[in-house]
Amino acid sequence: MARIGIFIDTLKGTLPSSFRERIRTTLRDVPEVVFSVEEDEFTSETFERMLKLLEHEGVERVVIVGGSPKLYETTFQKLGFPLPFNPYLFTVANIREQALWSSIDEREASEKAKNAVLKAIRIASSLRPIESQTLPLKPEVLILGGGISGISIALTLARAGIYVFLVERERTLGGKVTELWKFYNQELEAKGWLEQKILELRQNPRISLLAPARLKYLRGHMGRFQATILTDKGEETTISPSAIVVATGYRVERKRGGIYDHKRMVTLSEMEKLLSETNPPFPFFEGKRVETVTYLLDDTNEDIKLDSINALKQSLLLQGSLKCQVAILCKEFKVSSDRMERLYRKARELGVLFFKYEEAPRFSLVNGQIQVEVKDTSILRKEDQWSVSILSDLVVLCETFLPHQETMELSALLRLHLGKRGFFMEDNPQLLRVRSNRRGIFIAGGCRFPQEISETLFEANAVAQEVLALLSKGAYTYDLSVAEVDPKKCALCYTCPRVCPHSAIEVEKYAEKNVYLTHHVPENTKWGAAKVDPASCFGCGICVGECPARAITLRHYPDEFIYIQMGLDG
Amino acid sequence: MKAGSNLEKILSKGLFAVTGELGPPKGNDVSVVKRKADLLRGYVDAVNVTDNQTAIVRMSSIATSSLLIQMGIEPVMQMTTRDRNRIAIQSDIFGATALGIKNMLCLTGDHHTFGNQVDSKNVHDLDSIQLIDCVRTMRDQGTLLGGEERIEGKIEIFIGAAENPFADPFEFRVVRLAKKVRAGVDFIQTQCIYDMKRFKEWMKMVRDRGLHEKVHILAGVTPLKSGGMARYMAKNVSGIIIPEEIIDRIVKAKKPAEEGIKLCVEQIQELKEIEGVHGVHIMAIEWEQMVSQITEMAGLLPRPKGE
Amino acid sequence: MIKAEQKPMEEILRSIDPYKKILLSGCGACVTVCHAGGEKEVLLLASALRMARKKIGKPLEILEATPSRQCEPEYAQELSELSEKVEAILSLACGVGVQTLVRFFPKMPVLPGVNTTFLGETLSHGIWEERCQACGNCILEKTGGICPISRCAKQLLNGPCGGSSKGKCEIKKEADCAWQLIYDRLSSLGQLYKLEEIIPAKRWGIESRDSGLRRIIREDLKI
Amino acid sequence: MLEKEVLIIGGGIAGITVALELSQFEIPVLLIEKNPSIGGLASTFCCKASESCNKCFACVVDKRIVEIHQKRNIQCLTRTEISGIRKNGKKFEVTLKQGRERIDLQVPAIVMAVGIDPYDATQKGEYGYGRYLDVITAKDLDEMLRYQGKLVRPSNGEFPTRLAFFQCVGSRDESIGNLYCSQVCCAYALRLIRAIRYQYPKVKVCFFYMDIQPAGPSFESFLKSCREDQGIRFIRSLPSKIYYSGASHLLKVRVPDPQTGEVMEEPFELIVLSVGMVLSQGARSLVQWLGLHYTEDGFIEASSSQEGVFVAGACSGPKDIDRTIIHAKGTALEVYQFLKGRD
Amino acid sequence: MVDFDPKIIAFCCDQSGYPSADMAGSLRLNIPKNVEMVRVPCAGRVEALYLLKALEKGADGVVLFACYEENCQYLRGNLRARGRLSYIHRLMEKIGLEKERIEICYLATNSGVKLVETLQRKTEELKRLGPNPCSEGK
Repeated sequence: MARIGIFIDTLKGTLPSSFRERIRTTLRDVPEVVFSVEEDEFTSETFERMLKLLEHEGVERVVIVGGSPKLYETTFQKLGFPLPFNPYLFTVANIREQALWSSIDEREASEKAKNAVLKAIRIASSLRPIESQTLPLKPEVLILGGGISGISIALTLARAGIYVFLVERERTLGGKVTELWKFYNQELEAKGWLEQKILELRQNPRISLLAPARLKYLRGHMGRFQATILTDKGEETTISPSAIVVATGYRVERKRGGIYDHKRMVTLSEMEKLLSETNPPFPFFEGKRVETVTYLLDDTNEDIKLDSINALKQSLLLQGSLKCQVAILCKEFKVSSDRMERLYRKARELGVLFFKYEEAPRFSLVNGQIQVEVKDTSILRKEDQWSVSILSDLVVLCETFLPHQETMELSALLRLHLGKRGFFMEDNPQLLRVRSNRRGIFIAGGCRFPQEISETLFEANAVAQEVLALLSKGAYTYDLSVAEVDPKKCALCYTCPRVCPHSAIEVEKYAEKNVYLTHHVPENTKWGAAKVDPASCFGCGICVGECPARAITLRHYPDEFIYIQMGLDG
Repeated sequence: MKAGSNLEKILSKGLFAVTGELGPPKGNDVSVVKRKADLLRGYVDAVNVTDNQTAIVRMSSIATSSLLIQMGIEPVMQMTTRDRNRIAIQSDIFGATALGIKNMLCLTGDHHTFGNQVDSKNVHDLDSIQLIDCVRTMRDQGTLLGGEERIEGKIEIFIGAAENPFADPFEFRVVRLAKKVRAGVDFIQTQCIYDMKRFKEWMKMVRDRGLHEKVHILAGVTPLKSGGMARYMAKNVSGIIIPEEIIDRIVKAKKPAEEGIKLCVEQIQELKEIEGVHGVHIMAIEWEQMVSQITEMAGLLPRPKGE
Repeated sequence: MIKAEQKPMEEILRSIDPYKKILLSGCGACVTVCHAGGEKEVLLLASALRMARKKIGKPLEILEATPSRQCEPEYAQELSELSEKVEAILSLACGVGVQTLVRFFPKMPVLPGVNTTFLGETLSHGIWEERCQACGNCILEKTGGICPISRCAKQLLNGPCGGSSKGKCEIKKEADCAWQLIYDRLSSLGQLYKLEEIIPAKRWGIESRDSGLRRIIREDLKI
Repeated sequence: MLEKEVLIIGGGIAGITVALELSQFEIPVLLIEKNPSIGGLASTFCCKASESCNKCFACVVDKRIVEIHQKRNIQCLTRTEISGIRKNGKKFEVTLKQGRERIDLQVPAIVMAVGIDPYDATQKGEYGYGRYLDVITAKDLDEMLRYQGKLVRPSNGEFPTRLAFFQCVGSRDESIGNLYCSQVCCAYALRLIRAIRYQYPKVKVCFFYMDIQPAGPSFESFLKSCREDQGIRFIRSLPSKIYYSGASHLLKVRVPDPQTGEVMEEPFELIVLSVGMVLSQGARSLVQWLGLHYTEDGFIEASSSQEGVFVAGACSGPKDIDRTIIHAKGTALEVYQFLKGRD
Repeated sequence: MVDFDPKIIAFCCDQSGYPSADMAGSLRLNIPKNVEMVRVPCAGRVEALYLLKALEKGADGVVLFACYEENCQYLRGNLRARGRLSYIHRLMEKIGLEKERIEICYLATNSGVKLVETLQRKTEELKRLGPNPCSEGK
């Protein structure tokens, strides 16, 4: 029979003594309880006293009767746990939040508390120690994608002493920034800024650039990834990075068909090229002077601010020094980036016209120019809302932002989840915009959500910080509070690798010793079975419920604990 | 001469053949057969007798065909591989030829889930091509399927099959026809035609392979009674393509029935000019009375006597 | 793998109505893979049956066991000492497992808990589709690896029927026409010539189940 | 004299994130907060989910507050203010005031994460915030939903059925000199409306706005579902004045009728002002001590001139919670590189 | 039967259900006394078997608290839980148990008020439905 020690936390005296008295009476007639001691506060001194008491009484299991388990988990981790004692041999009976405070009267409170304490004792008697393991992490990172995110992360990590493999599909680096002419909020030439960064990257000894090349296979888990890279000359190199950053960017597609193919219909990126041309300097378009330019925004995607930023930057130049008349048609003008409101007011002072529409405007060709009719919803009277029509030399369209074609294939290769519109990473706040669903793989930049460069650089820094935090200590220590597959019962039905949200389970032909399953399986037995990678497992237990052969157990949370908490003997 | 049937004589003389179609009653009321037969007598060279069409239980094709013989009309007995295994098929052919039936159409048949006996077990021991091969072996080699058993008596039958140029994959349809020809089919009756362009394309591919000399092709037509019928057939009957303009023409017509007949006659005239089409097969199911008017307006009368 | 689906609950309840104590046995192979008869389903069904019988006042006692397989004599015998304590066995194994138990428990009623449906492939997790009829003489070589006998509604051996349109079978709009798949597959392999050759009538009576009970005997293996 | 590697001023989500990320580098951190508990403005937000999560990140803040207590090398001091900072040589000497006690601290790096205050709506006199009890700010509504869990009119405790939301109160407004968009209030207000409409389907809402600003990857589908919701009326004009009629105890607002375009008066039982962001006033003295500069919009210039001084979170410019966390992670990286570069 | 006190088992996901229960406690809201709070790492940890075993062994109702969609710490836990619940509901219909006895309710970390309201509503509902006819204890 397990010997259990009880520590009653008076929570700085807030638990009324009568309430604690009733707890002690119930404890008296429980055979397993060896001693029950009251503590006012858990400090490092209380730990020394506790340790001496535990050794003296020869007690292996401890129940803390007090507040919420979350409170004790935090204080124990903060105070540095009494090391010889395995942290998983502690359990908590929550008699403050879920008994004392959540009851209408004293009687109900003590009844709930008694029930909680008895359950905690029964759980305590079947607690099992959980060891912790350390996974060495070489300071090596694989970055997929040589756009602005990939470059800035590579530079940051290389400066911090991490060896970086940068794999880029195209021959040149820079991605979308190569098409950028000027920044919207800094007087800086984009090309020079990018050239300087690429130069610095090529010279850095800790960055090995593989371009044009692509990832062919990926096997293994964090710390032991095996990535096979295929270069354009057909050679295959295999590297073993400890972490991977996906920064493959996005692609844009232009509206086609009918009047949209007309040469006077240009896209924002084409307009950017026109503006940066020197001979003949804009505003001459095919030999003729451009008088009026119309921007059509929010036609394709309404939650990306990039279009409004580029449109405003270009129209300030067109209306200002180039003396053209600019009209901007939009559903909602996006000013929610820094200094955009000031630029928006400056544009209006210069004479740029803004119209708000809901129904798509109508285009027609009138002697060489494009006539744009739009129903301006900001005009109050309904009848004359259709009165606005603009004859313009150039109409600038916004493009649709889409994930690259290979995203589907790459996500299958890396076993990553995709969001609703096919971009990487579902829109789940718990991923904090940088983490993927697998441990050790991070996502940065436009391949998650196309944004303006300053936002993308912030995100790149955040990803660099996550990678550095992971690799700076050279090892990843983790508790074996993970799932474990019993190879004898596994029917090899592939349910768990499909269902595991973190892709931490694989069916192994020879699941040699199933990592930590020691007691009833003879040494180095060769079995075909599903195997959980302990470092990548988050301990959520989803696979346990899905396994048709009930072959998986969660080591720190077996069925028994749940049946005991349900108040039914399982 | 393979069977000496009236249809065979007309076709072998190179004349333009006309065949009709008759659905046996959902019971044993012989007067229904008589009524429909009288409507067709003299206007067509031979009358197809369907075999439990769309898997709806009707009087058997053999019985109806022999009734037609007694009424002086030459039947074309249809036989599907859905309901009978090879034993039943060969014994039915013995019986049919004994009763004087000289034409036969080998079909796979509609799936039983379309009919009124959905729980039945479908047989499909043979498929249509294997059925053609089996009948040809009985006729030319005088043995049963498998080749050893000598047949007491002589099997004389003019073998036909169906073909649907409008089903997918289109390029394969000619290959399937070639397989049927190699299996020994003598004449072909196609699915009802509305998409003339696609039918002409198909005929061109047939001619490229020289199949039009090896087999007599009869083009199938069905007069449309109403716009509703047109839309129903276009949507529900798979393997039939009715172009929009034809549906609109029928729907917008003041008298859709007459318009349907007029369209059918125009189609027949157009089909006559196509090289390789040796006849027309008028499928006026439950509208047999219009066959006389159609053949008359299309100038197909009087029908030659196949001496 | 063999794919199966659990029988409707009313049917199971009716079949075990006369008994007060039964052995509910799952099988660790095919029915586990298709989530029809593994240990998880055994425990779920056991709990549901006890509750159903408790509700109508006829409590039912259930022993649960899930051997690795039920189609091997030795595994079936694993259940023998449990079977002495019960009046009937409800087996969630496929048809093979049920009948193996019958051989070893002659005086014990053995009731099926699942409907064995087909030999199938997993399209995606939780979706299975029929692939093989076990017809005894495989013609996959002739059709580019797609079987018309199990995937064509009319089991045609010589090309699509007249009802195949836009690649779909006329009988079930959501099902692909097997011969369209064969045609596409052979054209991608550049072996369309295989469609020209007539596949002769299949010897159903000799090869397939129509020849009556079939048995495979390997003299070299016999003990 | 206390010795620490980094001092983080401000216990909001920005300060917490910098502290958490630095603790992963085993860097001892001191976090000070002037309020009695840490979590800042974001820890008073309620959950704004309707059928599914609307990505307001409030629960992420709650989780991170719990996480911070678990870290060994983070020391939190609440109810603490700074009374003076002097720089000598490489280190800063900081004197902290906790109630009556005085603590002296020497620290090589300081992170400014003082965050923002919601714009004081009383300054917009014509909206009558402070005078009429039923005119509240979005922050008040949030706290009401979080702590009381039900929607009531502050004046008489009844259940309001007609609500109005005024956007851009205190931002994009030349008259008070706030020439910037606070970037978050549109999404914040719409999420509140969706949550309320989901929980109380009888409530009808009028949403007065200039331009709806997006937030995050699935905002387009979120906005579409808001537009399809019959109970929400989108009106693209900001009323200038709120009238209170004592008789009917209702607030009246002049609104253009969408069909005819004439202006008519519409009664509301509760009006919520989506207030913008301004730099928290406690920051004035700190900026001066640390030699930082202001941006045009009155926030703190992020690229600091002084060695060892860093800025994190919304005090360097309006941000919603997820971009604050990302910005704070970037700052934590800069602090780590600065400390590592030093030795 | 008004005096009948329905026994409810509440599976609380450690990311949303349990912290909300703690928050309800700190807000001094009354959690009905006949509720057994079961702490699980994630709603996805709750097997279909536990739901049935709960009813079989004497509970009158079960509430499964999971995170809102697209807010699950483990990304798929709440969706798998919902799938298992629909399987159990089909099973319960067949054996004559009302589907309302087992319910899934979505919460976030800070929805203490919603948790308590759901439990109170559930208690009333179960009072109307009456005791569990199939449980062993009775």
